[in-house]
Amino acid sequence: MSRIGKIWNALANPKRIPRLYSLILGIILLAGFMIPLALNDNQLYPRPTPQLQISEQDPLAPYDRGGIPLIEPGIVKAQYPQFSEKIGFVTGYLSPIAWSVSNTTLYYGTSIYSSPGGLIDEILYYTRGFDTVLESSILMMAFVIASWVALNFTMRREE
Amino acid sequence: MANILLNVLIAFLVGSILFGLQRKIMARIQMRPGPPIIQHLLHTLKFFIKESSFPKTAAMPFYIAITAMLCVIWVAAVIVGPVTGGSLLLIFAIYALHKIVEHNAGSSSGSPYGKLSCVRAVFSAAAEVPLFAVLIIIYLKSGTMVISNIISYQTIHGPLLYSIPLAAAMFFVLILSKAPYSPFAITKGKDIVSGYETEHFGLLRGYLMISESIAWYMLLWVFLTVFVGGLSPLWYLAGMIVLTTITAFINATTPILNPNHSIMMQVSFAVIGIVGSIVLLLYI
Amino acid sequence: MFLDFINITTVSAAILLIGTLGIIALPKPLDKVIMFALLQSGFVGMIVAGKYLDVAMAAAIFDPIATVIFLIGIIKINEVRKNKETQKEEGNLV
Amino acid sequence: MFDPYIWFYTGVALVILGSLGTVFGPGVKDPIVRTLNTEIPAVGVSLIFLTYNHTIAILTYIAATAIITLILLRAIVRLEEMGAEL
Amino acid sequence: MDITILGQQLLGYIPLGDIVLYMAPLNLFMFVSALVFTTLIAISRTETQVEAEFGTLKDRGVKVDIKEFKIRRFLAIVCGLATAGAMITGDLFDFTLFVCLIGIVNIGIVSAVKQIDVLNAAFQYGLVAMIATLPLFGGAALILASTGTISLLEIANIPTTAMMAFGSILLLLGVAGETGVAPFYATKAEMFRTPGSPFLLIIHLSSLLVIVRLIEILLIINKPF
Amino acid sequence: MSETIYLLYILSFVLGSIVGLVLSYRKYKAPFTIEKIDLLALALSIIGWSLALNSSLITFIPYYITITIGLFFLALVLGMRPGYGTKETFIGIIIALIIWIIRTVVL
Amino acid sequence: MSASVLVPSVVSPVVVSLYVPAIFTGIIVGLIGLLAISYQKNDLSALILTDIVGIGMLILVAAVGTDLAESLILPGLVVELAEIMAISEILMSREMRKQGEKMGEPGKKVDLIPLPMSLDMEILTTAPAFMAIILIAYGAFLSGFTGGAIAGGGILFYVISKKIRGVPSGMWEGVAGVSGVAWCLWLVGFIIFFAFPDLWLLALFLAAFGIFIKVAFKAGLVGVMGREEFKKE
Repeated sequence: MSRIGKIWNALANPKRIPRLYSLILGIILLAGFMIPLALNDNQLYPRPTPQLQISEQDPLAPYDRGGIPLIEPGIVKAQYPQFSEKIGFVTGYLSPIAWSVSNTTLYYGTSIYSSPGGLIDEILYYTRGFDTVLESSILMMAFVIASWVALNFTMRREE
Repeated sequence: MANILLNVLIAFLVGSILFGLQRKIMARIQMRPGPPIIQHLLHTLKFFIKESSFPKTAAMPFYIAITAMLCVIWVAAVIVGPVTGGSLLLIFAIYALHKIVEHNAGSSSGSPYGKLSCVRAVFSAAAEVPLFAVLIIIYLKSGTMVISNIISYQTIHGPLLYSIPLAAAMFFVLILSKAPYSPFAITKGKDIVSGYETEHFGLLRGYLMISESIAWYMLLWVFLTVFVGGLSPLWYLAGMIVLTTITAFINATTPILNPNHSIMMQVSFAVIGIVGSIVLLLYI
Repeated sequence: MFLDFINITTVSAAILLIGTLGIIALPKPLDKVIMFALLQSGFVGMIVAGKYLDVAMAAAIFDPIATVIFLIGIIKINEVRKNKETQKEEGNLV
Repeated sequence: MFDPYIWFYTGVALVILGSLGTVFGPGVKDPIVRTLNTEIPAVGVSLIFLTYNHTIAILTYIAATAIITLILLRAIVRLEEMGAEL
Repeated sequence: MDITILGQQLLGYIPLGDIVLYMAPLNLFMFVSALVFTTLIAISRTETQVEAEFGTLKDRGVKVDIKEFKIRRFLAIVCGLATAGAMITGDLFDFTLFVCLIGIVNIGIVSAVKQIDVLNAAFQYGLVAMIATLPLFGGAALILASTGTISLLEIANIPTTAMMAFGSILLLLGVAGETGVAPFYATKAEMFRTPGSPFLLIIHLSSLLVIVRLIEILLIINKPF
Repeated sequence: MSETIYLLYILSFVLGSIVGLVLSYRKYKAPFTIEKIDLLALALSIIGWSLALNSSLITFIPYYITITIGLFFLALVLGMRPGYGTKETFIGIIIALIIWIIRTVVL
Repeated sequence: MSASVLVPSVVSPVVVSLYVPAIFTGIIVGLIGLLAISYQKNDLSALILTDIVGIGMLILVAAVGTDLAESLILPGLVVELAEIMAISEILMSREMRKQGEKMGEPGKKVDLIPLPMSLDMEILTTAPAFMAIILIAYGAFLSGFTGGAIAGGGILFYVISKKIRGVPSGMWEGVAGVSGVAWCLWLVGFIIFFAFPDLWLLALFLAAFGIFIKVAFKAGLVGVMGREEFKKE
């Protein structure tokens, strides 16, 4: 009993907790090798085979999802299209700079689609916009914490 | 509305009397005469005519609101449970809130005893794991989370007490940990005066005691409903008296444990219970 | 043919692996930074093989930045350690 | 169709070798060496992103790695400066 | 969408694109109580801890100073809102993000204090929270891979596979790590020794409510029949 | 409806206990010493327990009223100050049980 | 190009065939990191090793290989970055307090050895402005998270290599304030998206540039933090 008591007491030491946690997690991850894992190919927002678009010399590769800017929406397989009235319009939109870039070079698809409009914006700001609110809130909170600690405690100050 | 009021009143009165009964039985086991059964109820009522005073160090609106919250959530539990037969998960959510309120009633006063009780309450949050395990096991067995459906499941298949006895045992440990003077009642151990209630006087203490009585009644009610099935009120009363008597026997004969040990003991019970229940579910 | 295997992808892969082994095996931080540059160049080569020029560009710009950050850190930490050594020696002399 | 497999398995090799290096490699007692070693799995994971054509993720990850490195180095230098015993 | 989740009739839903916030009685109850507590915190003062001094018969009051009070109240309110959000979200990934936000804010609430032991506990808790991102997002990703969706309303109709069960176990561990429940509670209990009761409430509140909500999610993912 | 009745029972029990406590403090000044049986309490206890357990014997009053009255009386004795009323309660229970057995088993 | 090439109805078989190896890699990496942490005594090393664990998580998410997976990687990345930042600060704060207590002044600041920055690297005198301009311009073109991270990297690099010592607190507050305003802009963008879908273009630009400014400035402030000095007024 006293030995169990000692173990119980040791478990209450904060320094041991991350170690214990990672050990338990590691053991459970091992189960992943025994479970049949397979990718269900019927996914939301599927994308073409890797390198397919770029080898077909598509200037918008690898994020081309069709559509004509401001006229016709692109093709997007979202979960609830009925809740997103303008679905695909964001995907089909190219900002003027992006448009001119796409006409001059074949290999700048990533940049074109990172600039306003495009698939990632569709997902990040429209169909799954709430996620973006959260993730940038996480960043902001972490920054608030870090900068508060830094300004008040850890940074050297010249009074 | 009248129904709710009725049930709340019943819960309060029966809970108080059960607490009194528990004290009486414990006293008799320890060869003392003990207070009358009605004592706990009188105690509660007494606080409503005492003067209320507030410590200077308290965190102000919070300190008062927290007692009201405790009352409100247990009234809500009565509404979910006996009145409407709603979701079991909801009752457990209420129980989780109860833990939080209990812990912050302690810390908001600024008293060192309350603080210790608060830290211990956080410790004992670890003991809520069996609670959630119980929920999952019940769901796996009966396939529903709604109390009225669980009752009808039991009328067909017999009480769950026989098919998942380990889950019932885990739940009983939880009930035990809520009983005053139990080996797991570290938040209200006499080494920290009255735990989280130390700095609550008058009206506030009255509210705390009312909600504790309702909580005790509700816990027993949930145990009887979920593991034995729908009973007539008389049988509920009998079951509650039996459970209270058992806890009284345990409490009277065991010492209070050290906080770490109390938690780890509960967690160990939980591990045995969970593993055992899963084995039982798989092979029987 | 054997030569068929020599294209930008395989060469970059080879550079990457050499860089990896170098970073792991060499114990001195400054040597590691040099091997890190090798690793980065292999990485840029890989992206170029994928024909994503803009990504390669960004990677190429961030490569020196990461290196400089490492250099600053290493120089600073060396200085700190040296200072400590001298302080200790002074303490011994006193 | 051959390239993605090379990227992928190079990435896998880099990630695994790199993390092993970070954990057991020579001289990892020195935190700065350990931080340098974490760059290898970072490159490996970028290659895995490249296989799946997650190019925007690569761009972000490259930038984020630089920032993470800076943060870690700042912590290492500060702690060393203080002479902290961890 | 006329759906019952775990025998509860849906009272309504708020669609934000693919992320649908849904309100069943359980979710609504927890949402409201999280908001009530948040309001309480926003309007409360902090308590003064009284400690006995060594050597004399005097007492010493330990207070939260105003700068610390402001930042901690801000973080506590954010934590309360995040908890409220986690209660009604109908999207698995959204839930994990809320949990992450709660985790980081919890660390922040205690990081502003000055006791070394508390800081140590906060750091260790932070380590656990960081490690926990692996099972948290990994579990969600495994569920996404095996079902092709991360909307709980859809997952409720998909029969359970071993992979989903594995994913949900990882999810459980992830949430346990992020919110610091048993048996990883020790880091948290240490943090509770610092003054500032209303802010500590939210740490505890968020973890317990999130666990209840997680149980609901686990039951939605793993169907026994 | 049935819940109202149970509330009634509980209330009468509580009231009985309180009244019993107050009266017994008036009556006995010394704590826990008297060994002899209090005849009044004995009578009340027997009446109370018999009424509570055998309400169906009295047909001209609704059963819940008899039980309520019975509970009030038995609580009066049960709720007396510590040390008093125990023996009386036991005798009351035994007599009531005997009546109950005669009523249900024998007849 | 045909629509089926642009957006297929199912995930491509290449991705499906790579799924199991990818997941195994993720799990192995996670395992290595976790087991290393579990016997690691040094807190700082444990912090660095969590980076490896995070990489395992990224692989698990990326292996799904859809657009959704990619947009889920970004939060993962951000969370990692954010938590490392906050936790390393706490670690430093803890150690400083420990040192202060050792010197017998509980709660007071440690007197650190003043360190001259003796960095005479060529790259730090000529390159920063140029590189920062390129990165900020490119980041502005990209916008969004990615652009923010890239431009932020540029600002960070510029700030860290500047010669002036001691960052005035006014600048800090100013930059933080601008990023707060950007955050509001971007939230307004979201609300427009859901409330008035017809104005999606406006919403798109608000959201994209709001988040760009925010992320970029935050990352730039990390650079300020890296300079270690702070001039309090």
